[in-house]
Amino acid sequence: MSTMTFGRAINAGLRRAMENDPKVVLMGEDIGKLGGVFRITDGLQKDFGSHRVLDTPLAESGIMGTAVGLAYRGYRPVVEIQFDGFIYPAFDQIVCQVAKLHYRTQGAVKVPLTIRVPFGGGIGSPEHHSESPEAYFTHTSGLRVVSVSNPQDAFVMIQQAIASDDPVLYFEPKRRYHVKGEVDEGVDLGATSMNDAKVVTEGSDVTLVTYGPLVPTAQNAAIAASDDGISIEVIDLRSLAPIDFATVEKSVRKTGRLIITHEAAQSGGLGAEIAASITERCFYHLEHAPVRVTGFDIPYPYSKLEFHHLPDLDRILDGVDRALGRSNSLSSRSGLEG
Amino acid sequence: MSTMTFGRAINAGLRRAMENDPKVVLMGEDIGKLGGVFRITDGLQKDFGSHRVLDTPLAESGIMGTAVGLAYRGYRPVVEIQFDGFIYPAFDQIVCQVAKLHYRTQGAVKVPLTIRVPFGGGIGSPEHHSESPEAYFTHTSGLRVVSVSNPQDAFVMIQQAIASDDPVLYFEPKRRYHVKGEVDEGVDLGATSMNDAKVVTEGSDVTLVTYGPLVPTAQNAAIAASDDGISIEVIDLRSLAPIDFATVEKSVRKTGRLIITHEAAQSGGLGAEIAASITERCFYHLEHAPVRVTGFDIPYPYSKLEFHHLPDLDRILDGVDRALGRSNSLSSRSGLEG
Amino acid sequence: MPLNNDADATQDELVQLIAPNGERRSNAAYDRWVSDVDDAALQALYEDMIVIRRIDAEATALQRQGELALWPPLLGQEAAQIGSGRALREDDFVFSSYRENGVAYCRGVDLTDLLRVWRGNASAGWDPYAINMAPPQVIIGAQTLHATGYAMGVLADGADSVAVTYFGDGATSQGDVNEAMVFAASYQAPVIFFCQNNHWAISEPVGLQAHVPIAHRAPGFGIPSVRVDGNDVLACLAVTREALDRARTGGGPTFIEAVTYRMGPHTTADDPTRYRDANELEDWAAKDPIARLAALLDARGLLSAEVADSVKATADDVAARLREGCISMPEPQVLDVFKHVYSEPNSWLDRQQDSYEQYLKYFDSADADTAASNSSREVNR
Amino acid sequence: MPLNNDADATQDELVQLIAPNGERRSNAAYDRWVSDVDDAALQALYEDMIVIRRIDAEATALQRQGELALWPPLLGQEAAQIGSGRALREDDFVFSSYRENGVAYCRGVDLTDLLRVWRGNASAGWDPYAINMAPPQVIIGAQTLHATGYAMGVLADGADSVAVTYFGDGATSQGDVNEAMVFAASYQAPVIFFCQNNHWAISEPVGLQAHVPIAHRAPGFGIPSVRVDGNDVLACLAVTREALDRARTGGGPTFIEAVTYRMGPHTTADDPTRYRDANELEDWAAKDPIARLAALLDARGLLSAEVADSVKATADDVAARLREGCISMPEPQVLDVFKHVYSEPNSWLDRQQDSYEQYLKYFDSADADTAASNSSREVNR
Ligand SMILES: Cc1ncc(C[n+]2csc(CCOP(=O)(O)OP(=O)(O)O)c2C)c(N)n1
Ligand SMILES: Cc1ncc(C[n+]2csc(CCOP(=O)(O)OP(=O)(O)O)c2C)c(N)n1
Ligand SMILES: [Mg+2]
Ligand SMILES: [Mg+2]
Repeated sequence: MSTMTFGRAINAGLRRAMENDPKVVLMGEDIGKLGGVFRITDGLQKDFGSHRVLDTPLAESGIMGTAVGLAYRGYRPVVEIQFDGFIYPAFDQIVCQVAKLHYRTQGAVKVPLTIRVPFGGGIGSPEHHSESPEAYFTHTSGLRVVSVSNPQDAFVMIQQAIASDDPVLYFEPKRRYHVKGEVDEGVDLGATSMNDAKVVTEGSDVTLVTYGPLVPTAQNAAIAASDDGISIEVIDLRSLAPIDFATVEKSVRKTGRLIITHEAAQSGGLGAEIAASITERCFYHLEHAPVRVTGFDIPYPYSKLEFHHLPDLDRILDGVDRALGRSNSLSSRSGLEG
Repeated sequence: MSTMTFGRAINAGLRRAMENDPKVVLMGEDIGKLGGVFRITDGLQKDFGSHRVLDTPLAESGIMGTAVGLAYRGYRPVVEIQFDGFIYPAFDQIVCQVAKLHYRTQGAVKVPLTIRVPFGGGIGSPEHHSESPEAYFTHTSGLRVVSVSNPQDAFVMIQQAIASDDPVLYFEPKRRYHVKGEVDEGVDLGATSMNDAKVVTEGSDVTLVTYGPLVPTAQNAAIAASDDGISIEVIDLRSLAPIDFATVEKSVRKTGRLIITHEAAQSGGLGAEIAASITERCFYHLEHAPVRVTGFDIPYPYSKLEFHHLPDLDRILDGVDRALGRSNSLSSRSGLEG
Repeated sequence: MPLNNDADATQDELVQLIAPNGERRSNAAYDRWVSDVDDAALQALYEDMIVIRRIDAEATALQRQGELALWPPLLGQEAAQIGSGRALREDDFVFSSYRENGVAYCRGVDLTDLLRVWRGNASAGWDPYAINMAPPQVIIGAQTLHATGYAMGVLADGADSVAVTYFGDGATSQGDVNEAMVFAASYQAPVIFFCQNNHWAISEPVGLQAHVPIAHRAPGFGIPSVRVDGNDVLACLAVTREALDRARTGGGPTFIEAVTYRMGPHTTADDPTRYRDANELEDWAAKDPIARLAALLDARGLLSAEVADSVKATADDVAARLREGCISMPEPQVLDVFKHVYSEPNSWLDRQQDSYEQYLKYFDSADADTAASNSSREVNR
Repeated sequence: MPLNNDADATQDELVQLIAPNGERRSNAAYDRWVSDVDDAALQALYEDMIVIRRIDAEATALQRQGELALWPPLLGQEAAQIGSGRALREDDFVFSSYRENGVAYCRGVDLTDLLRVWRGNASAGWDPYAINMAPPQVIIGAQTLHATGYAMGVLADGADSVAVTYFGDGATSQGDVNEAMVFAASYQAPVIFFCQNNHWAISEPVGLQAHVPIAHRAPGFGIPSVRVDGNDVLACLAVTREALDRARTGGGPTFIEAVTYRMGPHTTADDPTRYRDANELEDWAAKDPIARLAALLDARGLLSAEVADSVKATADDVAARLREGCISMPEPQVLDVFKHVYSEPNSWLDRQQDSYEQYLKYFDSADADTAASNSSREVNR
């Protein structure tokens, strides 16, 4: 057990993966000498050499496409996308190649690619540096998508993602990089699966589902609500595609109420899929329609306004009140049932 | 009133828009002399000149990015993406520029772009020619997305899309291009809005929501079900972002049951958003969880198997049975409530 | 915004070893790369081209007869594909577009595998590792990056294999192709960019994509390039061998522009009479790649009736096997639709597959029960 | 896969009119483009560079003091930006990256507008049509296509304005920049590609992006190019004027590579000591763009104490106004967050805005009611 920051935990996980498998290579912009703009790859080029930690030309499609070629050749590339908003030039290679190659070749070609994406807002950055594009990828068949919320998971799941023979998008909540936590580096990687959701706070009145950067916020909401005598069960999804609906379903069968919170825009976001799937699975156990507390349907705003866009403790608690039929901001709204 | 094919109706709408506004220019691959691989722009270069109907180099990001530049200069570009699967190289320009420029510049720069996308399957084509990528765009704030299902709407809505000061993705169900219908070219464009959904078959037992290529299939399902004494109300969404939930809600308040069908993969598809939003809006009117009948979470398969992937009359009717609590394929499934 | 067509993208001098009339042209720089090509080898190249043209014709016929959904003919591009394809070593790896059936033939593809995609039975016709060739890439230009990445891997492995990527003149406009050149130059990857400039990208002439010869682009990225007569099989062999040698010996990437002509439609779904002149086709027919090698062989007395008959017999046999393989191709199984999306279990998809299996079962039994009422339901399929 | 750095992307000869020591070099091809630049004009260029360097320093200080969230310094690139920026006509249109604050200054930007983005008060600091310059583009290279499209529109309008796009050395690796050259060449659009090769893309040296001089790339697309000393304001003015003239008279696009150096960090968030040599910085300090113009002016007796004082006073005044504008910038309104996503009503977003307004109201009143219990809720914000 040692205490380390979130960012350091990913670094340690990458290092471990590189030690264990010489086919693991890292690629990205500024990840070598600089160690990445967030220093996640700090020291790795120095220790493993520039043939395993590649500073690439400034071209995301090029990075992704050459990573596919390296996969053809038996490598396990780990690609860093510098910021969420810079993944789109690689979208074609991800959707048409990374996601489909295994299916296309009936399993002959594996694409064990890991795509690391620092994502989410709250760090006071300009445009394109604070986005939450995960829903584009969870809707893309052939990809796996995970998001981590604490140093221990970060350490373990980066290794599980790299070990997976399927391509994995690994979303890192950049505003939590400096959060510290205990990390057990001796843990058995096979003891857990990155596919499983985790109940991080137990509760009985309402199920609050989230992932990545909002997990601590949700946990704080549970603490705050307990002052009001409300017991919130918080689930950290960890895997966003596929989602471990069995765990969510089990919780909702118990609580009868569901809230989902994420930073991404509401319409077509992951919250919709969770609400729809859980409604399908346990409609008769639901006491209230699933409630979504999310970012608005707007481009990510300039930083002076970003905390209006981002769900926070108060908005989540208002959503909890809504799910529980308690007085809330929309109580008086006409035409709204919930 | 005249009878014309779906494809011809779009052509007529484009022609009308070009006649009415000299700033309307068409751009795309092979749209000039060839008239497009589907001949939708047939004859337009001949009649309006190569300065208004541009055969472009083979580069979708280039097409989209130069269209943005033309919009800066006051033009209204109408871009043809040759097939759904070729829109991804332009994804970055669409998501980061087309969608955000108006917001970025606080309204100073308008991007009245129309992006025409022949989409969907069922035509026996190889990979990348049969996809339904609409959910990527409906989740992208700043864009409007519509899909047309019949020649009259095709004629009217292409003009409304071009007239809109917002960027519009206009999804054309390519397997319906040859379907004929009555088109009133004298119709008043202002009399309808492309934002409104339309009840295309009235019914009372269950609401069936769809758009684009599956509208005729849904209407046929309603006919078939009526033989069994089941009354299906079919709604053609027309606008996919935003969705006219008021119309859907009204119907579901009446029927108490909702089915959504689309060709795109289920997880994260538009069906999830519709199920979640309608559940939020009229939870206590629902007799059953919304049912989704969609494509599978797979890359679009090779054509010999495509009709398994695509929802058809039978799968829709099975979904209807499920929503009505009648005997259906999943009746005996354990762990499933609905 | 009319197109400026002043500059001609086809002006430059070409490497040519066999003139259109069949004369052997000596070339100080390139003769040495084909000095080992003896009479038998020349005859073999001839047979290859005849066979692949025959495959192309047979596949086109199969499409016309409804046995294939689509076919992208390579008619006219035989020399470019056979010349380059025959230069490769088994451990080289090819990343091509959809039109390189001649290259696949050189790689030793099973004939039936050539047709799977176009019959709608598969998204990739062959196991890439079986013939060291990736499946046809539909997304224009995407494969050039895969080749470059593969070549970076070869370099890291300390091997001397080469990645070869094929693409068209139109593809050179795509960002990916240009990024591939950036990466290839950056890492000095052993990759060959083999561009078949067949003068058309569906209905768009090459002049729309490029105002100067395409081969001029690579040097700006730091990549040597060569422009070759793409209808001259010997010249294509020579320039490819030179590029392979450079790549194997640490010299990095090479760009080859093979100037040729797409004599057929873009695919069997295309109608080129809508956009191109019959005269142009005639001009190029005079430079036919097979005719010119035939003329050379003939002049050297290497095309006896016996030889011609033997070649024809081979082509007939190949065509017959191709047709037989096409027609007897087994139908895919319904549940294949769910296979290989993931290599590990996936709860979302597994549930969907399970539901669909139940649906199929239910439907079968319902069918049996109420055949009459169901028949109405099937009308719309 | 180690990087091959053999070829040097900075080898070529540069257009230079003022040597690093301040000597005026005559140049047969380019002198005529600056023959009208008299003493007063030279002094004005000097003042521009001093002012913009001062703006840069002041903004950097504002960032250090917490008044700005971030700032991308242009230190060292003053000549490239002022030289090219001063060549433009009012009706030309600029599409730049985030670093072209010197160009924005030439366009007549309101000083406060320079800072809005970096203070977090806006995503675009100015109305593009007010100064004919698009807002800073963050997506590397994307703006080059916008410029090309704009130029296609100029051509269609029969106008003689020119679109000018600025981007870095790193940007040249992006597909978009290459596609922009394809389109510009295809349509012979009146666009200037102005690449400031400042030797670094964050921590990556230019040799990683290009193995031969960047200016060599354009001719392969059919676009004439020129390599200019980017620290020579007069040379930058001259080559830009030539390119503008070509564009205005139907000659199509030009690519300019201005070889310069980023003397500061990538942004105020960057620490260049992690990746670059102090020596390199020293070498470039000796080629400082302002020092060399000062030397020239001095040699000609144009830099009297009076002139220097006046320039300094102007810079002081600009800096004071910049600071004042920054500090007194009004805070954005909460509901601005919903504005201008669409230009027409949108039922989804309108509903969300309505809910949020209700939430804010509710929360305000709840705050008043139960200030104590809510305080705990706000901890996490
Ligand atoms: C990204 C993408 N855009 C568009 C298409 C549609 N398309 C298929 S082939 C083709 C023309 C290709 O021309 P070229 O590169 O010259 O190759 P050729 O067909 O001549 O061999 C086009 C536009 C595609 N397959 N992929
Ligand atoms: C598409 C994209 N990828 C990555 C980034 C992150 N990024 C911002 S600036 C930069 C370096 C740009 O270098 P260069 O083009 O030389 O311009 P300079 O900063 O030197 O002016 C990078 C990688 C980005 N903004 N956009
Ligand atoms: Mg071609
Ligand atoms: Mg730079």
